[in-house]
Amino acid sequence: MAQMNMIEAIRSAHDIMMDKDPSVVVLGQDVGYFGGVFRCTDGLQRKFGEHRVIDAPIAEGGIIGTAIGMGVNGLRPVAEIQFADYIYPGFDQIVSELARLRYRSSGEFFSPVTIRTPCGGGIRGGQTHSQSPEAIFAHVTGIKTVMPSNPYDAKGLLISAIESDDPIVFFEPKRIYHGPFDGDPEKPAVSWNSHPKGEVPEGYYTVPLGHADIAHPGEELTIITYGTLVHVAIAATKETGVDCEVIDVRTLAPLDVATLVASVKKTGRCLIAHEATRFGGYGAELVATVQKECFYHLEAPISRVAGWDTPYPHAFEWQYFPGLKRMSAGIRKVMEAQ
Amino acid sequence: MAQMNMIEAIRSAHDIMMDKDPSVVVLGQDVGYFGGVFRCTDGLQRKFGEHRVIDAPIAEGGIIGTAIGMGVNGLRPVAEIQFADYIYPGFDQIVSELARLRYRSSGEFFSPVTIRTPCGGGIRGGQTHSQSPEAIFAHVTGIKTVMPSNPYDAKGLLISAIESDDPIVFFEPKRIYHGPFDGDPEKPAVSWNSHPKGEVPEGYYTVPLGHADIAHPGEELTIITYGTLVHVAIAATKETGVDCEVIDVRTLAPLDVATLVASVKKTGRCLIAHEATRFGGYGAELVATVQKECFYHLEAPISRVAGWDTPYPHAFEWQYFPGLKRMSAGIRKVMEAQ
Amino acid sequence: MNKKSRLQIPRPTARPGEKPDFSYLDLAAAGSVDKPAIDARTRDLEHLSSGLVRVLDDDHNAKGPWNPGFDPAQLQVGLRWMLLNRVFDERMWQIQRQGRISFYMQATGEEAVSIAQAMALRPGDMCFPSYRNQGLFMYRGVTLVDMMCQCLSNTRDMCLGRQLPIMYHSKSGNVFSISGNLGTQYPHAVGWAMASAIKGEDHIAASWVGDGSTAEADFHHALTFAAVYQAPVILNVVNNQWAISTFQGTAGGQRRPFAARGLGLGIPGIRVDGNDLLAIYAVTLWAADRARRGGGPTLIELVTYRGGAHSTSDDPTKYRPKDEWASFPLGDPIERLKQHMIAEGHWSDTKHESLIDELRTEVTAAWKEAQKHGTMTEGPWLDPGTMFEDVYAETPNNLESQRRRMLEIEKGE
Amino acid sequence: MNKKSRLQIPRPTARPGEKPDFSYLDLAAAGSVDKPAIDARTRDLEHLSSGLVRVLDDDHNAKGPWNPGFDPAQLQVGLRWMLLNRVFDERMWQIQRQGRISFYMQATGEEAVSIAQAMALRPGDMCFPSYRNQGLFMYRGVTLVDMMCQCLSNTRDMCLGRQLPIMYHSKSGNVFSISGNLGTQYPHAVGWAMASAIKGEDHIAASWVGDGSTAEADFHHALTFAAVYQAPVILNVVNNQWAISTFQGTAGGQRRPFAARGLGLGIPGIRVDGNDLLAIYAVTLWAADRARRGGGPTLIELVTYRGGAHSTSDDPTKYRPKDEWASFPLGDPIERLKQHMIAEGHWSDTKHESLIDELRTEVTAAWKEAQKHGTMTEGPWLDPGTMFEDVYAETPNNLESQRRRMLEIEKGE
Ligand SMILES: Cc1ncc(C[n+]2csc(CCOP(=O)(O)OP(=O)(O)O)c2C)c(N)n1
Ligand SMILES: Cc1ncc(C[n+]2csc(CCOP(=O)(O)OP(=O)(O)O)c2C)c(N)n1
Ligand SMILES: [Mg+2]
Ligand SMILES: [Mg+2]
Repeated sequence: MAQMNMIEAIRSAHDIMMDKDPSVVVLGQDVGYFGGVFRCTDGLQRKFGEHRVIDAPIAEGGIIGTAIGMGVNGLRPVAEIQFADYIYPGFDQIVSELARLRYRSSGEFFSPVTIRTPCGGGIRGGQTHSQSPEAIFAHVTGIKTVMPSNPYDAKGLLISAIESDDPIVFFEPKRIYHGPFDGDPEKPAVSWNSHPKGEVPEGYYTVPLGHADIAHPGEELTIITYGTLVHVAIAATKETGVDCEVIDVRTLAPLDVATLVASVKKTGRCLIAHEATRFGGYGAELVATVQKECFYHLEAPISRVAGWDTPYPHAFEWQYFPGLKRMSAGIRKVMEAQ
Repeated sequence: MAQMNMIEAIRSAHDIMMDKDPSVVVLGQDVGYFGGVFRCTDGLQRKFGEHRVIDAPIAEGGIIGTAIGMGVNGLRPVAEIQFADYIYPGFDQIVSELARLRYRSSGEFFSPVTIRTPCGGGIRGGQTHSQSPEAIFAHVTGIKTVMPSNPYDAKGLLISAIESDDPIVFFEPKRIYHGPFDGDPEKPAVSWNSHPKGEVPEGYYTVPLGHADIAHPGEELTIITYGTLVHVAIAATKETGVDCEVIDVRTLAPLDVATLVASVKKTGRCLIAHEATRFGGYGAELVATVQKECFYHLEAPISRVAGWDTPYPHAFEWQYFPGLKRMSAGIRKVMEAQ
Repeated sequence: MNKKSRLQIPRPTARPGEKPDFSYLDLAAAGSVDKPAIDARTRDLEHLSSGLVRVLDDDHNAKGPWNPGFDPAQLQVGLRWMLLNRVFDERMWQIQRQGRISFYMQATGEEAVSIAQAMALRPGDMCFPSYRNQGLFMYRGVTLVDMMCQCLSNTRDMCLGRQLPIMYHSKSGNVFSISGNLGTQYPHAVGWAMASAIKGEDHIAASWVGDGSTAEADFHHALTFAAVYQAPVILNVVNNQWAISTFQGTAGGQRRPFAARGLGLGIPGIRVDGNDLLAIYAVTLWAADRARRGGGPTLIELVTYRGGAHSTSDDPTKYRPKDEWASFPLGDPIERLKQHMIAEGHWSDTKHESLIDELRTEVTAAWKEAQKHGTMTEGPWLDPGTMFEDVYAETPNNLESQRRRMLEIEKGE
Repeated sequence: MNKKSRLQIPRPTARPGEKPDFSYLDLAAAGSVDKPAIDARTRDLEHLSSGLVRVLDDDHNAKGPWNPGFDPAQLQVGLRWMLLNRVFDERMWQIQRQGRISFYMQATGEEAVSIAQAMALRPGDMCFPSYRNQGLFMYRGVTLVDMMCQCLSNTRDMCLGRQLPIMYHSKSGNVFSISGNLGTQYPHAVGWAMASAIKGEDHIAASWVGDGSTAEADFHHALTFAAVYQAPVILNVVNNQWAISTFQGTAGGQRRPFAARGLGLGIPGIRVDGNDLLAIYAVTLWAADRARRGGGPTLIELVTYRGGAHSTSDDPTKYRPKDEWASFPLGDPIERLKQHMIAEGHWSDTKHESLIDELRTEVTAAWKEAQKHGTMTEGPWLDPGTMFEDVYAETPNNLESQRRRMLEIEKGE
């Protein structure tokens, strides 16, 4: 076991898979010689050569489009999109091609591309370096949408993603690359060093896709969330003194309904949280699923804590970010409801 | 008053607005000389000239990108994307530029582009001529998302959209271009001729954005839907004999919450229906909103009737399409629940 | 707005009711364009993008440095497959008109493109076609019955009913799955070719788009990546003058030939008579050899004419002169090859007619056979439950339960 | 995979620790490129895309047909604004390093681009800048205080706190709002120019992207639409050799100059010394005149060097030689203009130093003033409630209630 932050864990997943499987190749902007603007691919080109770790032109559509072709020719491409905010120029290739290739060719062709991309705010990135567009991908059938919340899961899920024959969009909440974040920007930064989920095996292991994790067990209220907000939810549990069960969805699609439902049936109350814009966000699907399955167990309306329905404003990052205050207020509200 | 089908109504909206406001221009693939593959712009180039009705290259991103620039320079562009399935290459320009221009420039710049695009299945179009991607747009703040279900609304809403200083994505359910459709493909086609909503004033009028319509009043169950399924819902009301209130959302974002909530508080039961893929679909937001606002009035879980979580298969169009059978089954299920 | 618009609007030379006018087409005499060595420097190839490589001249002789010197057997192969393509298209068009399939698209007038290029490529080379490349599938071994079954969405449909007619694929034939979205296959071909290079293999990739589709982003991405990594790929632009109702000038074709589109990235472009099987074959072989030896991508513009409607949903008399095809200066690829073979002395009208008869019989037989696997109105039927498969490698729970629900509803439960 | 990869990977000529090597840059002597008439046919302009228009020679004289013949006052204007740009950048960089703004990007070494082009355009012409065009905003009347307040996201921030530092806009100055998404402004400029033509006005548009950004789809869309409709627009590629850590070869710059990218669409390209204020001015004026008279778009490649880090988040010593800029054969635009003015006899080192002092004082004063409107740590503060405005023309109900909720939570309710 080693102590790793999320960046190191992600790098390690690449390293192990590239060692294990010569068909794994990496491409993206600045990923090669430089090792990526967040350093997630640092050292890989030195080790595996510039034919397997490829600096790409600034064309997200081209990166994804060529990655699809590589996948069809037997490679297992891992493509980095520098920020999730810049994935949209590749959207057509993802939706119309990557997601539907297996289906439309009745399984004859497929392309096992993994698309990694840092998402979320909290780093003063302003509206074009802070977005969380996961809802848009979770709605697209044929791809799997993943978002880890800690180094252990990041590595294990990324290895699963690279090994999967399905296309994966793998979101990395950049606010917690270096340490967990409880949602209070005033507090000093914490590192993954002292966090149990910062303990990461150096070798190969997987965390299976399609399984949610109970990040914090509890009895009174279920908080369903993912990414950075997992840590905020746990902190709010402590702050409010409410015995919350915090569920980390991890794989957004396909969704592990059973784990959510079991928890809400037990607690009778449910709060859903994400950083993305609320309206039409992924949380809506969680509400819809939970209310359907747990209707007769619910003692209060399911509430959502989410980003406001505005772009992510640079100066009001902490007013926009659903931090500790909003999470705690959300918990109290669901608990007060009769 | 004239009898118009939806195509004629849409054409009339263009015609009136181009007459009224010389800054209105139309661009898109095949929209000019030919009048559009669905004929929605037929005759406009003859009347207004090829400088105002412009045949564009096959580049949805370019059409939307240049339309934005035209809008910034004082024009009011109406861009046609030939099929909603082909809007994705323009997605980045919509999300990153059109939707956020006003915000990021604190109101100094904006571009009043209306993007029209036919959506939905039921015409044997297969997976790339049948999609309903409205959820993806409704989640993007800064644009308004609209989908009419009949000629009267189509014309009135389109005029509102063209006049609006906000960017609009205007979905046209192509299955009902020529007539309403009750969801049973075995029945003979019906035209708008004999339908009250096919009565359309020839002149200028508007249907305001942001207002849902009660398409069919009822007391026992609220069906919230839009587009083609409005007609299926009304037919299912008759078929099941359940006294359903059918609400046509019309403007998907921003959503007219008050109308939905009032209805569900009255009926105590709610079914949500759309043609798009269920998972993460727009219906999820409707469920989330209604359950939150009407929790204490709900006598049964809110149900969704929607497209399956697969691409739209050519041969199984009628198994995929949430038609009369599925809608009726959905109604019965919600009515049976205690 | 009182002032007069100064926007320049491209216009076709003739509209319905007007006399067809192809004066805008830059032509060249057969044999007049030189054939550089395949390792020529890119900058020495620029002129090929504005010339027009032709082998068959007006007197039906094969001429010049690009003449591949086909023997009679090779000529027969070319003619046979082009004819089969045409006969098949004619029949399927009819069948659609009878309401027995939902949709169809012909390659009428453009058959030389797919057939000549399929002949020039090796079986291990991968093709990324557009919807007008049915000839590639035929030549590469997909049976007529299989193609018809795809169009019928029946129990033998290779797509299991999921795709519109004509959206074929062939894994064993190395022809990629056709997409409804224009141009998306272009970067796939480049990525496939990059992978081939990475693996140290000498297979190349080839892809096709129409003149109109060159405006899409994927065209640019493909060219950029191909140029940057010198991918072993052939990028073909089939300039059939029309994109539904929009003529090629709206994609910029009036300014410079499409073959020139890659010059700014250092990609050599060759403009070739798209109705001349021999010229296309030679140019493709040249580009394939160049790519195989590490010379990187070539962009080939095939100048041809869309002889029929865009698709069964289209009515071209609304936007172009009815008789435009007849005036097209590069003629009909089948007729031209036939006349050449007659001129060469080993073909005749009679032989030609009997070949057509033979192929018609073949197509008729295939249609009979295909229908046994189901039609739009009669069984056997595909199991609708299959629509939930292949969304993912393994069908997840939510899709399994949707499948059950769907089958219940179908049974009226 | 046993075989050796044949993929070709572009490589910069020098990495950290290696000797800078600009041998790859095709240069040309000042005055050596001809200046065609503005109504010259496009095909007669092709050579301009591979040449290098230069006016200032190594002995600091202005030479050749492109010499705009600036009088001393004009030279002063050019120098002053370039210097102001540099002095401003230096100060803002420092300020970011002190943690007083969150982010910054310099135009160091590229100042001639914005200043020369701003001088050549008319006030009614619309600019669609990239993030390295701060000089355009300065020249077009945005005050230093306003620019600083934007970087501070304070109460006077033109963006109301919504954008990262440097993402300025100026409606009155006709400079468009900067986007974080690379290249998106390019089709906007073309659309704006099309609208100008449609309205019969003679304003033109201009836009800027970096070498790396040419790979994006929007570049292709802009060129295609500009070519098809002959939009009155100037499309600039600022080739500063780097795109963060990626050198211009990865965008295809090693194969052909970026100025050649439009040739295949019939768009003339001019490659110009991007560190030569006089050459840039002349080329821009030429392209602007051509566009205004209906001659359509021009693509200008400005060959320069990114003298500093990509942004305050970047460390270029990780990927390029430390002293690369010092070896750049086209030098520093400010130094070159200064030497020219000295050579012309109306400038001196002393005058230069005192101008710098003057500008520093101006910047210092502006910074003092700017901070009065709020800093990151001290008030006054922008009202966070404003974050719900301008999402739409009118704020809808859901945003109003979110605003109320946000304010409640802020107040601890
Ligand atoms: C992304 C996308 N946009 C629009 C369409 C609709 N469409 C189908 S074919 C076609 C014309 C294509 O013309 P061209 O590329 O010249 O090919 P051709 O049909 O002439 O072979 C259009 C606009 C589409 N299929 N995909
Ligand atoms: C669509 C998009 N992709 C990626 C990025 C991240 N990014 C910001 S600047 C940059 C490099 C741009 O290089 P270039 O175009 O040469 O401009 P320069 O910085 O040299 O002026 C990248 C990759 C972005 N902002 N937008
Ligand atoms: Mg065509
Ligand atoms: Mg650069």
